[in-house]
Amino acid sequence: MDRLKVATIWFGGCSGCHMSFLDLDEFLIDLADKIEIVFSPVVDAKEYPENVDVCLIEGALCNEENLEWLHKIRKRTKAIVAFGDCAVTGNVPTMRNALGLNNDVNVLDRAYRECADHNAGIPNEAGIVPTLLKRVVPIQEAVHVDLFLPGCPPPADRIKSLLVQVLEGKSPVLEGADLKFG
Amino acid sequence: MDLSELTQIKERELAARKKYTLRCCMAAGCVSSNSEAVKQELEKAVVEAGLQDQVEVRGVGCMRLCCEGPLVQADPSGMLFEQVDPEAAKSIIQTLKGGKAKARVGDANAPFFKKQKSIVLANSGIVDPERIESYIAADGYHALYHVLREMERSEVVEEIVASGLRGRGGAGFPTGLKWGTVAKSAGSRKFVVCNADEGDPGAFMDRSVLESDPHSVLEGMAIAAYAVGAEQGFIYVRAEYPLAIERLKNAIKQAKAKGLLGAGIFESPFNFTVDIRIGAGAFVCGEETALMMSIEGRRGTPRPRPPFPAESGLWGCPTLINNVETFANVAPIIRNGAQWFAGIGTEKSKGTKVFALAGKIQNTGLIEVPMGTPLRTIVEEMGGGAPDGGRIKAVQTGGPSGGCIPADSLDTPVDYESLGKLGSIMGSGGMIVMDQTTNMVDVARFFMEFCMDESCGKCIPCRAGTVQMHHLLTKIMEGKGTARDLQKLEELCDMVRSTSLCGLGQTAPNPTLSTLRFFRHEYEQRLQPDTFGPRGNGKPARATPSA
Amino acid sequence: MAAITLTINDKQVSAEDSQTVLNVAQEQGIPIPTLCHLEGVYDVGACRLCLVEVAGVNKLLPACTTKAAEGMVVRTESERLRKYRRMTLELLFAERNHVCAICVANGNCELQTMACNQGMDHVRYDYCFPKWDMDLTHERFGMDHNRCILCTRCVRVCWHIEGAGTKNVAGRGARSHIITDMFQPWGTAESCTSCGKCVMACPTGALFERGSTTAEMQRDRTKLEFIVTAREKKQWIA
Amino acid sequence: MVTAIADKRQKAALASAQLVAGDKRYKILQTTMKRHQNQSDALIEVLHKAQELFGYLDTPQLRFVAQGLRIPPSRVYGVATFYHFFQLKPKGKHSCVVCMGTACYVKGADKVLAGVEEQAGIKSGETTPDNQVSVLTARCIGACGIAPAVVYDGTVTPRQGVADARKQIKEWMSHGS
Repeated sequence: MDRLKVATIWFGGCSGCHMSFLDLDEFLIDLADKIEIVFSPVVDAKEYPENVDVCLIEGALCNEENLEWLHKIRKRTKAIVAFGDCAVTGNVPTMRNALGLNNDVNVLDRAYRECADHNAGIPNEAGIVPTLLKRVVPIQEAVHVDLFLPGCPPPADRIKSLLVQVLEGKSPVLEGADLKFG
Repeated sequence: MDLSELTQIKERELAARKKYTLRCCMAAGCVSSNSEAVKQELEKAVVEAGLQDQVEVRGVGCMRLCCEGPLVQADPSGMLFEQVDPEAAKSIIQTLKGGKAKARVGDANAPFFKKQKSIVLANSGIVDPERIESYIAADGYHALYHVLREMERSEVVEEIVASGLRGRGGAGFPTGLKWGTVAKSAGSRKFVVCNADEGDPGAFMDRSVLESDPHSVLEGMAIAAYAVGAEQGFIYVRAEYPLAIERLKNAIKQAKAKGLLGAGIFESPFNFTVDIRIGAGAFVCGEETALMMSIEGRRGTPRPRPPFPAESGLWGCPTLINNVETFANVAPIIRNGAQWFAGIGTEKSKGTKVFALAGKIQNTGLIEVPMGTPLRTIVEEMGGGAPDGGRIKAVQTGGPSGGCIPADSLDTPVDYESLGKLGSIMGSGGMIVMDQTTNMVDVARFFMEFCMDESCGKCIPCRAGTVQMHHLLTKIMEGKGTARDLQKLEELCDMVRSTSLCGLGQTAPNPTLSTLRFFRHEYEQRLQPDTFGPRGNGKPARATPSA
Repeated sequence: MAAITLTINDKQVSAEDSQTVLNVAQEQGIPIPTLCHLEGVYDVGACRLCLVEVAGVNKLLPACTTKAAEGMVVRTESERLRKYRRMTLELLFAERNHVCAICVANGNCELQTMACNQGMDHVRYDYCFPKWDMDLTHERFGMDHNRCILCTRCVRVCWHIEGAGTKNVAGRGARSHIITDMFQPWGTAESCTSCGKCVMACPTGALFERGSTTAEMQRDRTKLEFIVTAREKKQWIA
Repeated sequence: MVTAIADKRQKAALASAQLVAGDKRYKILQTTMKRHQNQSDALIEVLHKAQELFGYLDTPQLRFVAQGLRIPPSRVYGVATFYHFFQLKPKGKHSCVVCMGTACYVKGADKVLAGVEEQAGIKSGETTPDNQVSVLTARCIGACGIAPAVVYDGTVTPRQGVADARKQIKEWMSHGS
């Protein structure tokens, strides 16, 4: 039997959710028999393949590149999981939104000019440094999301609980201790 | 004051009437078109023509056809002058002697006037609102005398019950039932409150009544106070109505001076004083519990009912709250009897209703018609249809709590039940006509913005729900919405309606729901295709393995 | 005071006629969600989470301000109520900036807990991302308006229990906000007695003790309960 | 603690007395409060009076009222900000209130407002930097029969088009310079 094709991606976030995924420890070995990681920061693939079964998306939508990827992923993936608080609610990355209409400019100024010790200047290279979105938003504001796994990060056992249900062919339901923000 | 004095005032007033009267509209609409100068010029012209003994120039309340103001009408000929310029005064005086006026002569027999039936507005445009004698000459305060000296409290309540009068503020609660509850509520202190916080955009009936016939409201309140056992009344009126406030203050002063307010009215043991409380610009204060908070000097936030004001209202005392038009109906009912009133209107909606006709319609102004009059009669015959060859598309009633009635339902009789069935409400009486150029999504967005701005912020569904609904409506209006947004909007409408604390939130979705019901295609035309990609089935597992 | 019998979720329960439906349900161990109710201060019926269905009444009624009555048939859970409760919570999360991950109250927050209990796994509405400030001028306490849900518990304890009246609501609608005295920095509010009751009462991380960091803020409600019991029952024992 | 509170009260009373001595308008405000027996219910009436006297409400006035009616300052501020009618900032020399009621709206009040805002260079609720003109909106002034209506310096003016409104604003602004 084919293994389940699983992808993970990291948008605007701290990678903590991926770390938590790695905290699955020995369960990762069980998983290796059942799933194939076809695209992820932890594997080498450069292009997002077609016909992916599940994609775990960490992070909020912060820039044009995130958005482009997200639409590509949506087209090539059966089920998208908003993986962690940043993907589900926007979380910490959205805090720049409260800086007002020009927050995308302001936040860069603050980071690369005001706080720079030397070489102050905003990195800018067309086609290489993606433009920031006017507003950071959770991923469900742009595409259909099939499953939500909140938490900052979601602890390994909650990730496991979700994956087990997925592998059993169920529509995962997160309840009680499995559902918590923050 | 006793009956003989009252009769004397009336007779003296009638005896002083001159051969000709020129009634000059001094309600806010005409005042803003310079009717004060018209009146002054008319008075001057009378003196110049040496006709002081024959002609009286009388400032009166609203003469209804506001769009053609300033209005002047001559008695006994009934000739109506429209858009009168102060310079035309002299020529108008000359018409009394057969001359030709340099002002437009209107048709006083037009359906706009002839189809009206006046109870509440009977004195409007006839009596001088600034002189109590003028009101007394029109049988004013006679009902109060009758009630205080010849009726038991319970009889008064029974009379109102028998008349079938229902609240004119919007919901149409039976007035007699309310009075009965307050009358029965235990408490040594009770209050009567007149709700004159007419906040619905597009409604100006209450303003006109207060400006045109303030004493009828005072008399109605006094009768109500006697019936329920209250000695103190409040009129809560909007600060936006300075002329109405001024006339009310003046009316209260005159009534006090004549002993028609105060202690031992008509030599009975009944005392009644009325104070004016001026609102400060909060639509939500039209809601009765919020209004009471405001009278108590607090933030106008509503509280859950029960307890109803009839049991626990101002300062915890039983309180009767009725709207201006409701009180204005009281004295005529007492004067003419409950049966007379019950004979007008439909089975469940008795009497007449005053509407403020505005928007895309030829004749804008005030009309009073029997309950059950078809909308078509009002907007087409009386209102004269849409101007500039336009086509009527919908009629909005009930303001931000009401709905839009589409043109194909114009044969609906105007009564509480029929409007309710169409997803609208009678409301306080604003009636805004819309033509084919009106965008219904924009109308819904306009009302939602109103409710969002006017939400007091106390309960979550109204405070945050109106913000989200407004956001969704704006999105759809701008062509950025999708079918998902429309679905979210409808869900929110249902939720906000069912869970909000007060009437403002509970009815805030009405304009949206009603435009969705009758003009859904206008929403759907604006929707964008969904770019959200395929919706997964939430079952990514081996049930659907990849090839 | 008379004994009455009513039915809550098909269970016959007895109560006193002065009790509210919420009160009776809590005594019976039947949970009804609420965010604005606080034991010891008057109820305002503002959060609308405690709405219940009562047979014969076509409107939903707030359990916190509805008096229990003889023969009343109450339902505290239904498909419809769950749907509305979840929507109410989503509206709250979208209204201001609630970032659980960096909140002092993370793990001890009534809003966070209720969202999970009501199965809210995400918010369907667009977030508003308003700009709200934080007031850190008081030497002991802080207020972060981003986390405020306007339940007015702080306003009520400040007036009803402490009698100071330092806090109140200013503005209206979505721009409503909690103020101290004349909308001045909390640290300069003359009427504040620094009693901290508002901090104890806050359901979220909006009011906190300075110096506490993420997930450290725990609230001691027993102090409030103690004062209320002492006042109402004249029992001065903790 | 008790002495601290007494101290605060004394200080507040002293501040109020100074205001009354220094400004006749405070004296009138004080009389208004007395006429209402210094009852807290009269708060809105008193604020109306204060705004009539001063043109707007500022913190010293609000504190004075709180002291006079013996209610917490937070409540006075809460009430003053709840009602649209109360202005916490000084208004311009001239005011232009565009009615945004339904009848005016369907007859193009939104366009009138946009024209006024553009002409004055400010948004509704604001005052021009030279303090000449304040632009405001109203939630229906009940002049629906003569829509769209605009109130210029307190005078209701019927059937206003964009050009009429712009002209008035232009005139006011040119007088200021």
